[in-house]
Amino acid sequence: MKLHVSLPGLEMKNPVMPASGCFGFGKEFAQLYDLNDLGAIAIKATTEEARFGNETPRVAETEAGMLNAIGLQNPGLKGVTEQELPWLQQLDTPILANVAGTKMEDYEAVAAGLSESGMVAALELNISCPNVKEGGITFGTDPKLAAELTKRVKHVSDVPVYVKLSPNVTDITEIAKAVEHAGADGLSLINTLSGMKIDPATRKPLLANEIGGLSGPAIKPVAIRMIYQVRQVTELPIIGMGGIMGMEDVLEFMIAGADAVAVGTANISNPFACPEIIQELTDWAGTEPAADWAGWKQGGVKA
Amino acid sequence: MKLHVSLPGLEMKNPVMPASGCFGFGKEFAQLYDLNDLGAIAIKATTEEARFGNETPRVAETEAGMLNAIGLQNPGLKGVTEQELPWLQQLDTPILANVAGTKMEDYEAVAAGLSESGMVAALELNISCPNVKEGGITFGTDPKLAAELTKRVKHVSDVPVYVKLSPNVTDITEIAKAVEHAGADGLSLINTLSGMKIDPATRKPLLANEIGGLSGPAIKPVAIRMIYQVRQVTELPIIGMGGIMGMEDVLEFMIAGADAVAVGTANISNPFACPEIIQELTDWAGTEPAADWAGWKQGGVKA
Amino acid sequence: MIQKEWMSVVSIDEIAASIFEVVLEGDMPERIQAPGQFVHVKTSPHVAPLLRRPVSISEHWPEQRRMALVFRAEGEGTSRMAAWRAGDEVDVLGPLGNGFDTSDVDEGEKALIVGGGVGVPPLLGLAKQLAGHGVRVQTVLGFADEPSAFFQERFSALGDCFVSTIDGSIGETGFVTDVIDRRGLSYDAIYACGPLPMLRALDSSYATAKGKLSLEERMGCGIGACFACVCHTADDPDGTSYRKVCSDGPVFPWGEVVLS
Amino acid sequence: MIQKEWMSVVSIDEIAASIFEVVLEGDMPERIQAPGQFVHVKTSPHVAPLLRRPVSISEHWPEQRRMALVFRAEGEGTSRMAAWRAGDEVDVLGPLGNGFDTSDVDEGEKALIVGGGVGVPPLLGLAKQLAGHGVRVQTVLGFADEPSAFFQERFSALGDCFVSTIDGSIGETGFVTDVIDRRGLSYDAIYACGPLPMLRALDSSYATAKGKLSLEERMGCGIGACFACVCHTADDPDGTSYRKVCSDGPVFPWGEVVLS
Ligand SMILES: Cc1cc2nc3c(=O)[nH]c(=O)nc-3n(C[C@H](O)[C@H](O)[C@H](O)COP(=O)(O)OP(=O)(O)OC[C@H]3O[C@@H](n4cnc5c(N)ncnc54)[C@H](O)[C@@H]3O)c2cc1C
Ligand SMILES: Cc1cc2nc3c(=O)[nH]c(=O)nc-3n(C[C@H](O)[C@H](O)[C@H](O)COP(=O)(O)OP(=O)(O)OC[C@H]3O[C@@H](n4cnc5c(N)ncnc54)[C@H](O)[C@@H]3O)c2cc1C
Ligand SMILES: Cc1cc2nc3c(=O)[nH]c(=O)nc-3n(C[C@H](O)[C@H](O)[C@H](O)COP(=O)(O)O)c2cc1C
Ligand SMILES: Cc1cc2nc3c(=O)[nH]c(=O)nc-3n(C[C@H](O)[C@H](O)[C@H](O)COP(=O)(O)O)c2cc1C
Ligand code: FES
Ligand code: FES
Repeated sequence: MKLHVSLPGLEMKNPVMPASGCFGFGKEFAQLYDLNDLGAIAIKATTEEARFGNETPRVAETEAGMLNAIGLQNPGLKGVTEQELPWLQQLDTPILANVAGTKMEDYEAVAAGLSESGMVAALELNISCPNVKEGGITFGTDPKLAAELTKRVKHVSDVPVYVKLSPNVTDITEIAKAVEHAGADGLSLINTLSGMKIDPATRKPLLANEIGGLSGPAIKPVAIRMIYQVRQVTELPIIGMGGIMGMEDVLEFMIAGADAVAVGTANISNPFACPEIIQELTDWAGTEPAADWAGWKQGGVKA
Repeated sequence: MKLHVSLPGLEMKNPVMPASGCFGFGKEFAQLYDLNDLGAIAIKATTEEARFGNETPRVAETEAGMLNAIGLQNPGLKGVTEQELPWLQQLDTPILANVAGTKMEDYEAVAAGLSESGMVAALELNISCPNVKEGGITFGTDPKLAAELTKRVKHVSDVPVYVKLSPNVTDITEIAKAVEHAGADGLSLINTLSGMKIDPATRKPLLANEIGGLSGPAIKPVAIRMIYQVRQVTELPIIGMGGIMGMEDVLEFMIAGADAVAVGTANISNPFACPEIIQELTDWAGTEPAADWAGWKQGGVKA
Repeated sequence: MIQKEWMSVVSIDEIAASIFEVVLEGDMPERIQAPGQFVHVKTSPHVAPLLRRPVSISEHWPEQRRMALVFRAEGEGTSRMAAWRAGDEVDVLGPLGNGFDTSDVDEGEKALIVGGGVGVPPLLGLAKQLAGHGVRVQTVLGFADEPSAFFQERFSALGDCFVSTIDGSIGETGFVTDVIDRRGLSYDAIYACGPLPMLRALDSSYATAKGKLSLEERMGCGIGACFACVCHTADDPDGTSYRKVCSDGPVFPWGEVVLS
Repeated sequence: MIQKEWMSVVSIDEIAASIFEVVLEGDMPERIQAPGQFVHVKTSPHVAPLLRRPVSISEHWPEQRRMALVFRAEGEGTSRMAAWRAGDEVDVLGPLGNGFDTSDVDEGEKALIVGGGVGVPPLLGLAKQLAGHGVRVQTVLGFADEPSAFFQERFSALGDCFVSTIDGSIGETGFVTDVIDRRGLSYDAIYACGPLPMLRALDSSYATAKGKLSLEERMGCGIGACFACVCHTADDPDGTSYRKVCSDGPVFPWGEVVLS
């Protein structure tokens, strides 16, 4: 079976990409393995201005998961286009650039700047980051705002736009439909669940920001359910994520309705997670009679 | 320190009760230990008519959690009041009766019947069960419906009414405020997160019902976050639950803002979970200088 | 009386491909009432795997305070069990459920015992008990293939033992029902445990038989409280009739429950 | 070059109350560049504990392909590590970060090494290296109490070693700064590792010193990609200047980062 996946803007050798925020801008991982092995790379969120992010501690461990409240630390649009993206051009792997902001204008400015740079294959609109005090998440929980933002960003972008959905909503299909109608080229889900941990010894939250985003295997059942639900209301390509640790998880996401997957937290607990998963998938594909993912998925759960 | 907790309708020797659905109607556990050791008992949901529930498999294991889709199997109002509640009367432990239905009228009928029976100390309105095809969950995700249902049930009940909130919502504080204004005497949260698991080998969902409720340690960060948020918008007593496995978890919930806690999944993986936790708490209380929970909580996170 | 006990692992052996026999020591064996009862095993002292695993008691020796379990190491939990070592202390809940009631057959009568795969273990305890009561025991065991077959000798020591494998690598080729029919085995009661397709085939082929069968179902609590493991009854006037496999079963009278 | 390696546990010993020293063997020791580098340890082969634990390399012997870690068993992850046994294979990522650059002191000059609690281990490798370069090493070690104290002898073998404990159960009563002031210890450079309050006290008491200090911060990836472990720099014109403890540190020049 061929692992290749073709999504708007993203010609992927295999359906596996690192998830935004868990891979920086790739340089650290380039010391560890060949980034050309990846299907694509979702880089860390870019905001208009450079951000320091939240105070530390920014991460905490939970049962089979972790909380993070990095707070969108990044060098800003200028820093990303001047210091990060040029280096990534040497790769033969499409770059999915994650776009964040607090106002619609911020998103527009970042999307326009990244699109104009000619160095990214597609944009991923992060309307779902739970770790910034204002903005961000509201766009992800209100279908009207999500749609308007999508429309405005589409307007200024020459590359395809994926909208990254928040799981912290009553009905994810509503948001999915809203952004589809607004012109999104694809969806990615799920971002982190909003969570908190308190240390009984100190009686204080473990994160300086108190609340953070829960990721990792703990949230996989929520991710699978949401992708399964969203798959039933839209034909848009879906990049699925949330707790992927190994090949079996990738298959589970593909059956649920994903067209490609992103691996987040697994990179943090094992920096070789992506190439290990891709190797497993390659071995599996060697024994799988279907010609491609589309054929293989016909045997699975019906949307 | 005294472990005693006094909530509307519930005079509890300690803040620990088994959570609804994870303890049946108590009889099985009565073979294992003295149910008078418990702070209270939340019994399995009662519906107006007897229900068989969903087909099996009804449970699946996930990372640090489990999915269930029991589907509210129960002997119905008549069965519960005639076969289950009389036996529980011998206990010196308050009974919190979980009420479920698909229409407002069902809830009213069950609440009225249980209240009139004189055998329950309080009601817990289950507006959040994700495992029945119609009704149930919609009440838990729409503040207006939740408020109306609360009002109607309050109207027919002589005992205090706790409303059990669903975590599958965009803003849990909105629902909390709505049911508070409608007259709820207390809140209990969280119910299970809606989730799904697919077996890559069979390419089918593990649960016959496809989607089920995720519980256990995996969801604790979401529960803590929601209780912390709800604590900031209401003075109502909160029964906190979601992933409690040991004493440290109880303390974490109390600091986050709970006034008592319910232990669900832990009973399933260890039927002695409640008495073990209560013993740990008792030992801890012996070394804790504060006079009571109120005093102890002053040292914790501020709501 | 159900208890939760830290039992010690006396020995653990791989008796067939991925099939392990573990002998445990503690107070629990004294409380076992009948073959076919099971235990609910916490496979690790840590949070995960969260759920216990139901495993039948294959044999027990109350005087030595010992009992044996035989399991296939497959998923997360049973793989942890396969890593147990002699001397480990393991968390076991039991004895659970109702085992085989053998009052269907009297001394001198013939019992047909039919087991498939990891349904075979509890039948060993049953066969020993029946043989002890002077019942004539015939056994038909079905396995996938030779490497995964086990216990043929132990059953042969108690009476005729026929083996079938799907690939014919040992014994007769085909399913257990093929063996029973081909050999025209007669019996006064049947006792069966194994995969659902096997039980269904037996149930439909020998619908009027006397006997008992033991069911598997996904479980939560294992003690009858969570309603994870229910099955429909054959006689169900209003659609709400049910049995809990964990506490009403896992052994049921032939024909009582729906094998769906 | 950072590698992820299954290293084998050569030995593990409890050298003080809940303080364990583990010796690991593999290829990694050959790649260690400086004392103060650390490794990021997967404490269990299972999913949980999910995050790796950062632990300093206390000593290494490249010729024997060995290195040592010393850790306090406290939470979930370090308790798993304490249960490691000789012969186990464990998943280690490293060597990580930048260690102690000792160019601040020359042969014959005096280095003051100050360690507190589990900040002490990486300083042993440092002290050995300094002593090897002919630097005069004085050490001040702070511990909570006698049972949790360790490595006094190993440091004494390299130069003067003073110990302080909070309860005075061994050594001098009080904090490390009390010892330094009371004894009027002089130095050409300070090297410190320990709890934040200790580092802050040193930083404010000896603000103009030359030297290096090693920081701790909650970590995610350990390789510089996730931005979990950042700290502010002392010189920060627009509020966005930062260092990553895992990849820029954990050792920083005296005064470079804000100890908040
Ligand atoms: C009453 C009873 C007695 C049993 N006796 C034996 C025995 O003696 N030997 C033996 O090898 N097996 C026995 N089984 C089956 C055994 O319980 C499963 O093989 C085992 O639970 C699978 O666990 P795992 O960790 O390998 O799989 P996982 O896939 O990790 O299990 C995930 C979840 O599914 C459940 N599950 C998976 N397969 C089954 C199954 N077939 N039946 C019930 N639950 C399942 C697990 O208990 C767990 O909750 C028995 C089952 C029941 C209900
Ligand atoms: C660069 C560096 C080097 C270190 N070297 C040593 C050493 O040589 N010996 C030693 O005993 N300890 C050392 N530590 C501290 C050690 O990492 C923590 O004690 C350990 O992570 C705690 O894990 P746990 O499983 O006991 O606690 P848990 O409470 O289970 O840990 C939960 C999470 O918090 C993190 N965490 C908890 N405490 C700390 C801490 N003090 N610093 C950083 N993260 C923490 C854990 O890594 C984990 O992610 C070092 C820390 C850093 C950053
Ligand atoms: C440390 C960390 C940082 C993250 N930063 C971002 C980010 O900048 N933008 C974004 O869209 N998602 C971010 N995420 C979310 C992930 O991309 C992913 O959606 C989520 O973690 C679920 O996948 P996982 O369980 O595989 O980690 C971050 C997650 C983590 C753990
Ligand atoms: C098997 C099972 C059955 C449940 N049945 C009910 C129910 O009938 N009514 C209800 O309000 N909640 C029910 N719940 C939800 C629990 O009461 C609890 O809110 C939830 O599981 C979170 O707590 P936990 O993580 O401690 O299990 C059920 C949970 C489980 C696991
Ligand atoms: S497993 Fe809980 S009732 Fe049977
Ligand atoms: S721990 Fe990830 S950047 Fe330092």
